[in-house]
Amino acid sequence: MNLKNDWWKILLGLFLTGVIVAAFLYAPRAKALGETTRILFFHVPCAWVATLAFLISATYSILYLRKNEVRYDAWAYSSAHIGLIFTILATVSGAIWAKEIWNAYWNWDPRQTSIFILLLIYAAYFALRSAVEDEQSRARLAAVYSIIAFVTVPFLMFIVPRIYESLHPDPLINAQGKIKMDVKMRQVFFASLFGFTVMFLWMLRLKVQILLMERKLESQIVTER
Amino acid sequence: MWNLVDKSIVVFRKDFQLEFRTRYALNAIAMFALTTLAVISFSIGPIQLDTNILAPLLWVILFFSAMSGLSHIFVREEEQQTADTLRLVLPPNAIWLGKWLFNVILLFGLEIIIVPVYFAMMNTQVENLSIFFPSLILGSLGLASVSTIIAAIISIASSRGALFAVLAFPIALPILFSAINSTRLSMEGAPFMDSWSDLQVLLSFTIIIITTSLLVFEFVWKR
Amino acid sequence: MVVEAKGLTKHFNRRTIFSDISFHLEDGESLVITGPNGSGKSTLVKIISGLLTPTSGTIEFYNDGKLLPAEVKYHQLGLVSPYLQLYKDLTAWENLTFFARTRDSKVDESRLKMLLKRVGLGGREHDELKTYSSGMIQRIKYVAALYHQPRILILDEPTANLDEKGAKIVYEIIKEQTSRHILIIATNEPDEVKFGMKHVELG
Amino acid sequence: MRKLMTLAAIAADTTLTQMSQSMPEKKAGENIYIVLAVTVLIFGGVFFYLLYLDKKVNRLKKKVESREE
Repeated sequence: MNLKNDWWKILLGLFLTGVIVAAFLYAPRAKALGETTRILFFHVPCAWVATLAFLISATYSILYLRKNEVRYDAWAYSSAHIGLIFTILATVSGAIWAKEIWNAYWNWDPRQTSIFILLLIYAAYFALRSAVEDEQSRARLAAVYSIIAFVTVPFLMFIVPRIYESLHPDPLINAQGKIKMDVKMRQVFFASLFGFTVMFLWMLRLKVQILLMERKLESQIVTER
Repeated sequence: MWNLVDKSIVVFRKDFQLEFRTRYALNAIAMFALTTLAVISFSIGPIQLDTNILAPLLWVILFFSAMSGLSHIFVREEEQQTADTLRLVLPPNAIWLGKWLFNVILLFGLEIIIVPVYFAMMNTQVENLSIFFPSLILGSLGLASVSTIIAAIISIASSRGALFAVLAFPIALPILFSAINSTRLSMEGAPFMDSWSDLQVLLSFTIIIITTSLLVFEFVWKR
Repeated sequence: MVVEAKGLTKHFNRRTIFSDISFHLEDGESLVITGPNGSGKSTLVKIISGLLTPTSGTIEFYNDGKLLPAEVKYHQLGLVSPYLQLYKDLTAWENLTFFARTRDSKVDESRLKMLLKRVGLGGREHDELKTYSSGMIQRIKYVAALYHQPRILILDEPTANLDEKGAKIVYEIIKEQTSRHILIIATNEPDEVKFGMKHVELG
Repeated sequence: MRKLMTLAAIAADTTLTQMSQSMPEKKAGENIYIVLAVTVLIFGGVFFYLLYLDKKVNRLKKKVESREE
């Protein structure tokens, strides 16, 4: 580690440690929910990052189609890759929490359904990439798929909650009334959201660097032959 | 614009001639649909199913039948190495539109056979036809649109068969959700307005998929 | 009509097929592309005819000094090549009318019949292509490529699968094309190389 | 950025609402170990992925340098 360049990594580490501590000690528990509220501080940012990654991937896909430059594909691919990891983390952590509170790991709650669809889309994206041999075609087709999926998602956001309410009239989800977040909870929540976003951007940069370096190395090897 | 429609009809006509001669796609999807239907009907026996199950079942059959045959339209060009020929003589959007039209007709053709058989075998009937027909037509249009663009994407990939369903499923979900819901309403005899929002979703989603496809198809088709 | 290629380069994954190919052709000129197998002759032909996009570089067609937009490029282009397949389940006539319709909704049947006779295939046009020999299919490809009187004719291995008689017909077509318009041939046959006024050597 | 913030707030709000509404009569959600497990899972996942990326970058950097020499 080089202190001159890496100071912000250390800062980020300290910041996130602070968030964890605050989540357990500083933030109050929501009345009805007990200790498990604290999952919110980590689970929601994961889902947020997964969505953000998906957005970034689609944006770079459009850029790739317009500019036809390899680095845009590297960004789109990396973002989807990290997005998939966060989607899995959000799904698993959500399921554990659901087991605790609903007594079932999975029950097609609208939010679970949404993240499951996101998971499906990511999985399809990588399945497509691995099935196309030529690099340019691969990048192009993946970009197109990403854009089509991106167009679909808003529809799902609109339909899923409606359909699942009407198909499964579940009083647990349907009841009216809202809880406003406590000020302290809000502070910790947004701090965590910020920390996760920075961490995501850092990972994204690393991943892109790796991809581009690998490319460069491979083309060096090919030309030497 | 007119030129585009003319040319897409040229593509459609050629594909129709080809299909008429080989009957590959029609055979594949009709046999698939009938087999599935027979299996389902056989396994439930005399039990009368609830509309909550009947509606999804119909769309599951239609979806997987579409998955078994609608990719053929692009895969055939790739397999017989005629894709380059097509690429040389026609603009991409005319090709997409022509193939889309073919898939729409193919799916409608399948439904004319399969839907009456379905209702006969399941011993049930539609209470409100003014919901049923719009949902069936709009749902098929949507399904054909999604299938056509995804078929174009997978036509140069390896392991196409499995990939087609994997890629199409998340994209087709809004269609399935809405079409299943409105079909269920039509079976329960609900008033037309109840299905209004579902039909709206089906229509707008189909339009958006067609528009997006026309915007991006050029990149799929390019080598 | 002018064909202008500048710095054409093609990579497949990291492999370079060829790089920095430029040429300039005007009406009445011909270009021959030679090179050993695998040197990218077909790839270059595909790029010229717009079937493949180059990794870098441009290929542009000008008509009376004006750039032809991509949508109408193929109106001026005729291509005969081994990888340009026809629809085997359709008859020769159905294939040819399909290609004719892609250009204009009206099919000039008398021209099609004249061309069929010219390549020596009159009378068999209503048989399905799968009953044809490869030499006969090659002749049908010439009919399809010449139907709209292309100002740029591109031939990849022009006499592949053809007997002596067929080759003679092709040479006549070549001579006719070079007398007025642009011709591009990709070949290694010494007999055909001599048709080229300009020369691109690959590999 | 403001938009994003409100968006996130809405997301959090709805999740909270759901959490509270989904409360059954019985006393659930008091298990601190579940919370700990989830925290460890998330941070563990992220941390190991970062470590993996970092290692890969360093390895590649060395490779590139050795090639250039």
